[in-house]
Amino acid sequence: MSVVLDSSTRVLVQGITGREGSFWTEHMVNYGTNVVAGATPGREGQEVHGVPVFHTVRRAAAEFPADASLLFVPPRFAKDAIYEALDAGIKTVVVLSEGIPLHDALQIRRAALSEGAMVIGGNTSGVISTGEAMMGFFPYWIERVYRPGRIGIMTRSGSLTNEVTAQIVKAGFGASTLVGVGGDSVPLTRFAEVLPMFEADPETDAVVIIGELGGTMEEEVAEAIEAGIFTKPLVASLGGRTAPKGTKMGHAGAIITAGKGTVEDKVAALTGAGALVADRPSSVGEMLQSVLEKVG
Amino acid sequence: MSVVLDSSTRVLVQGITGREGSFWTEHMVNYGTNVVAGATPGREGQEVHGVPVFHTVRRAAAEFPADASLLFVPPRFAKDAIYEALDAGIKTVVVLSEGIPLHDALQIRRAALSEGAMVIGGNTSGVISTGEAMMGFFPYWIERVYRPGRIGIMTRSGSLTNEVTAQIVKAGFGASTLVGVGGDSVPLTRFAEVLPMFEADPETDAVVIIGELGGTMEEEVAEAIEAGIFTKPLVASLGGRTAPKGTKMGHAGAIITAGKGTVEDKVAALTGAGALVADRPSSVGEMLQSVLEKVG
Amino acid sequence: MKLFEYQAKDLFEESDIPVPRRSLISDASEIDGAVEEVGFPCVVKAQVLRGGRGKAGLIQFASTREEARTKAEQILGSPANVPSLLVEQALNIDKEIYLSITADPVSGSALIMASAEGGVEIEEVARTMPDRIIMERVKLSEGLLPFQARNVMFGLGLDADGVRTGSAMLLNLYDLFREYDAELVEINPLVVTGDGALVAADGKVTIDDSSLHRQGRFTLGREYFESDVEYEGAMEGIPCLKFDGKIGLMCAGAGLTNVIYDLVNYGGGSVASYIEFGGPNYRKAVKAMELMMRTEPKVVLVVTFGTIARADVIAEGLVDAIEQLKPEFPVVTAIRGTGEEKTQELLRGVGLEPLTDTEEAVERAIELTTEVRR
Amino acid sequence: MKLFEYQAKDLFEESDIPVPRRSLISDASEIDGAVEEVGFPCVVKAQVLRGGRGKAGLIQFASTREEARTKAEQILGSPANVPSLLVEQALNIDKEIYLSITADPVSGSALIMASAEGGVEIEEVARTMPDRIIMERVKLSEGLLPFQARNVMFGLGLDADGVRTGSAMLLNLYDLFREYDAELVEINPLVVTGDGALVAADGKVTIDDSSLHRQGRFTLGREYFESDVEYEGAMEGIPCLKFDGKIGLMCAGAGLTNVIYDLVNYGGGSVASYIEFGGPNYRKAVKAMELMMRTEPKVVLVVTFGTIARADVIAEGLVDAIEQLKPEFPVVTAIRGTGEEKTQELLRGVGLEPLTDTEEAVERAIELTTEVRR
Repeated sequence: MSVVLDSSTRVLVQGITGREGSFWTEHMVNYGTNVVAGATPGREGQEVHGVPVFHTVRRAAAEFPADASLLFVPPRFAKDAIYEALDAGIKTVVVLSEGIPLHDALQIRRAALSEGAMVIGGNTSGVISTGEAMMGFFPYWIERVYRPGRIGIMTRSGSLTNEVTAQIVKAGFGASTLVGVGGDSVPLTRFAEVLPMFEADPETDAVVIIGELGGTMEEEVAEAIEAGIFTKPLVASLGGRTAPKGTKMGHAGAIITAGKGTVEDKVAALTGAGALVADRPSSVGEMLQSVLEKVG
Repeated sequence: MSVVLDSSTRVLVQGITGREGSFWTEHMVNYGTNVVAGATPGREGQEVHGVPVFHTVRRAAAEFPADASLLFVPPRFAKDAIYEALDAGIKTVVVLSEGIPLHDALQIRRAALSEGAMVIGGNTSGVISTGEAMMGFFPYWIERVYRPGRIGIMTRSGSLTNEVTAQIVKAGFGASTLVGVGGDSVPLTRFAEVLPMFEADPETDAVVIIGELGGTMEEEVAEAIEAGIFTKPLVASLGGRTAPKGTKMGHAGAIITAGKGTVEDKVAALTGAGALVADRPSSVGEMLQSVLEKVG
Repeated sequence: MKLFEYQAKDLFEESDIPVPRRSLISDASEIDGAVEEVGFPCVVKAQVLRGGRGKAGLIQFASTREEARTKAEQILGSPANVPSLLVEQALNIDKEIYLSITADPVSGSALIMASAEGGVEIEEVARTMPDRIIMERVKLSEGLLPFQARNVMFGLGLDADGVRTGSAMLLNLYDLFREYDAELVEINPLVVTGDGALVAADGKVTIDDSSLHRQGRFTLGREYFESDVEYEGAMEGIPCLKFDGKIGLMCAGAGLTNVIYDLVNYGGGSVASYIEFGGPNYRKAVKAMELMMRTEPKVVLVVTFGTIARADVIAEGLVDAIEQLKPEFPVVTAIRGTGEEKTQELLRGVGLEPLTDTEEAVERAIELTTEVRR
Repeated sequence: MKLFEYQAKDLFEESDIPVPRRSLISDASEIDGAVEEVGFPCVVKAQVLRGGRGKAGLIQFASTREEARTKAEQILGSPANVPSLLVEQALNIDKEIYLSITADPVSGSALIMASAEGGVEIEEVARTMPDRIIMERVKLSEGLLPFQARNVMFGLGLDADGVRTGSAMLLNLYDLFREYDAELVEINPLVVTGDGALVAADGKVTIDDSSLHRQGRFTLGREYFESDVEYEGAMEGIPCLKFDGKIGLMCAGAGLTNVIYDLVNYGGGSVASYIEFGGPNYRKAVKAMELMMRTEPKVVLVVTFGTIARADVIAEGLVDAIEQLKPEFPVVTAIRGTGEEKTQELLRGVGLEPLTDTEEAVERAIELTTEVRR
């Protein structure tokens, strides 16, 4: 069906009364997302598009237990809000904020690992299970990007995701779930941690990862394939082959540190593990066609 | 046979080269304890009574894996030393130091809980499985106190323990294992956490707890009995019935805070759960005789 | 180490926790300057460490200069040992909240307790309205997070503004708890004033004794103790307590001492004092006996059963002390542990009967107080 | 935010991390005072943020006043943009150690890396002698514990004294890492001097850009940037990079930009500059275009595929910018997302061809540079 969330997932929205929170809550509800409650300190008793608002996550969860929480909060408050969600026992958290302080991100990741929770983000559009539910901001109305289908997608990027997904759709496929792990140098959930969910999902035939230079997330995917943790076809679209070393092209994740994370490394690891690597978005569709014909 | 440690338990001694560390290491080795290595920064290459010394726990454990660590360190360094043992994967730690700072103790307890480790102490003589092995300082040569037997003993005290144990021996019994959880207000391991080990030990017929006013450890023992976690006979020796409220008679654990932990509360909880409560050491022996005759 | 109210409030003020205008005086002659600073109505509060000041008449309101002076003289002149007075602005009270941070030994965390039923002892609230106590546990490694502070403040029923200022205040109080290695920080009552401000009307801070090596700011002085002998004992590192009875206890360890204390009381005896004679103090017999003599017991009872503290070393010290100080009261001993044979010899050498049974020793001590009484 | 060496060393000194005697000058005329302070032999080091200073001749030794002056003039006068020089005591080097603290995104901890093979780049050590790198992970919630510092220092093969001073130094370095929200603190080399002291001979500190709101001490100035336009972009919150090629990229997001950069290079084109045109900047088209014009591209390529950034809003901004600023270079667009119909209308209104295929747009841009070249 989908991973991370589906139409039955009970979603809480933290920061629901803000401009963005309220705008996208309406879209999420319209899309079919089961938004059960919202939290904004001082706003208990209000409603946002029919969703009841509470002062705190704990008070919201007491009346409307939630499986997942979506955060619309400024980055400097992300840690507090995420800890609040974890404290209330919520095991799936999506944080969209760009600019979470690095040391906060390290602590959040550590806390999530020790709580056995999955915090997805920051600096992401979120997660969408096409045709079912979404947590985040996706222009789902653009059909040539958000067509339901059987390809699991994971991405570190925003605009590039639409670019690649449009190519996937053009090739005749669609997305089961698209997980934006985000473009920060400390993604709170890593590609390889989502991969087992796609492996277990009977409605996902193959996975596309949209990666780039920097970090080691793509190498970890290669390891997961080598270890037999992931066995479905996988296509990687990797940008940054020709990027000048040491420059930050936009966000923090895309920088090569300590000699790790060059695109060459990633390509070698992934192709070594049997994955296909596209050097441009338009190749992704063709590659999917080639592997899914083989499979099907 | 015994709980926490026996003659096969591989014991590391941190602070082994100090005066106390070296003195008691000799006694431990003589008693039959399997002391495999010691650690004192800067002393690698030395030996203490035949036990090789390493700079760090990690280096010691690399050559001589240990199951348990005993600490002879000043209280202000206890946290660092305990974390070092936990970091090396050691799951049983005994810390004797009196005067571990309260906030350090809270952090140690939390860390141990999250690592699934048992840190016993501080402010204790340690743990002795009579006739087998000991971690700590016990005058095991005093036979009218340290006779091997089938009674599990847990205590918050030092001198009082000898007083009570002498009564147990006088009544014809002996100890399987004696666990000194220590007299601090934050015992790093609590009575109720050791209890399941005594329950599972086929060589322990009954348990004696040596408690006192303050804290809620005795009440937790009563809860464990009520919950069916502990089913063997249990005798509690409790001091402090007539103690004037709010005074600290020696150590920090023995103070009544926030209306909890009066001896009356403890007596009510324990007798309510079916345990026997002695108001003086000499009654402990008689009570054991009464319950073990019934059982046997 | 318990701090005085005025010290707690100084710490609060430094930590941006609102406190009333106040002035500390140690003599009634300073009252005019104090009320000038503070204004009327004001409260005159004895700076003593024991509780129950209200009931004991050690907190008094005053509306005029004359009244303030009278009250100040009255409190300073009371039989209670009052080293100083805090003269404080009286608050316009709308609500009274209880707020504290202490250690939770079970979970290994700091425990915030709060209740909208402030102004009374938390034990009382715990007994009568346990569900009116809000608890929030804080992992020291993570620190208090703002959401937890909000949980507490919304739980107290404060409005959005109250939650904002209350949360900020609680975060500050937590920092103080951590910075000063506190065992307890307590504000009771935390007053919500008529215009919605939060003000700490009282303050308790207890610093963990095991952390004093890294808490240099406050040093124990005579004013922290009820008696000279307790103060001098503390200065020597010898815990010491003075009671009203007849038998002086020199015992090793809290556990054993509590039991002996019970046994004395069970047997109809009474305790004059307790001098810790175990742990690091077992070699300090002469000093301990000196302190003991100043508590004027009728009989002294020495009970030990040592591990590190060897029985013979203790006996040696005791014999030394008796020979040097020649106390007039009888000494009953039950000194057990390593070196018992030598112990018994040593004790017999100064004419003491070396008992080995604790209860027998307690009985003997009680008998002797009765004999002495006759 | 990368700090200059001299700033890093000031932080080290404040944190009790030993550093050489040193003096900062911005003009060769100040060299006499500097060497007076520092002594001989000394090192004259260009204060620039890019690496490879040694190879580029931007670090020079001097044994005399004359030599020092010559070297200073030489470095300040070099084509590299050198705003200042650090004149420093030359150390008596016994060993060179590598030591750094950075973030480990996988475990969510701080990562200490150390190697006895200091003085070279850690990437080099990682490639050739990976087992000579000591790693120690630190949970930020627990902080660096002394035993971990000792693990590192014993691992480096220091003697007991070296371990003591080295551990204390590492604990200080960790505090600095935390206090300044650092992405990286690095000492390479950490020199063990002939008499066994540890001295930080170089220093790198990078503050996390997302934490600058709580790190007020350092403010970005022109000297932190390679060009005026990058500096001005940063001041406007518009990331901006200048290269040597022909096509100016106005793209949304790092991911897409990296791909476009690749596609341009694949097709034989070259990039003149990159101006971020997504995220919070999609409404700043006029300013972005102004900056773009100063990077003197032959063609500008605008590629976006927005989520929050609506295509029509971007197009509106771009049209505005073109009308106001009337750039002379051709503009190629592939602006996709919400409001595409309106977008296309708007673009056609100013004579632009609204492409929707990225690769087509890239090809068109490359073609145009070729045409322009002819």
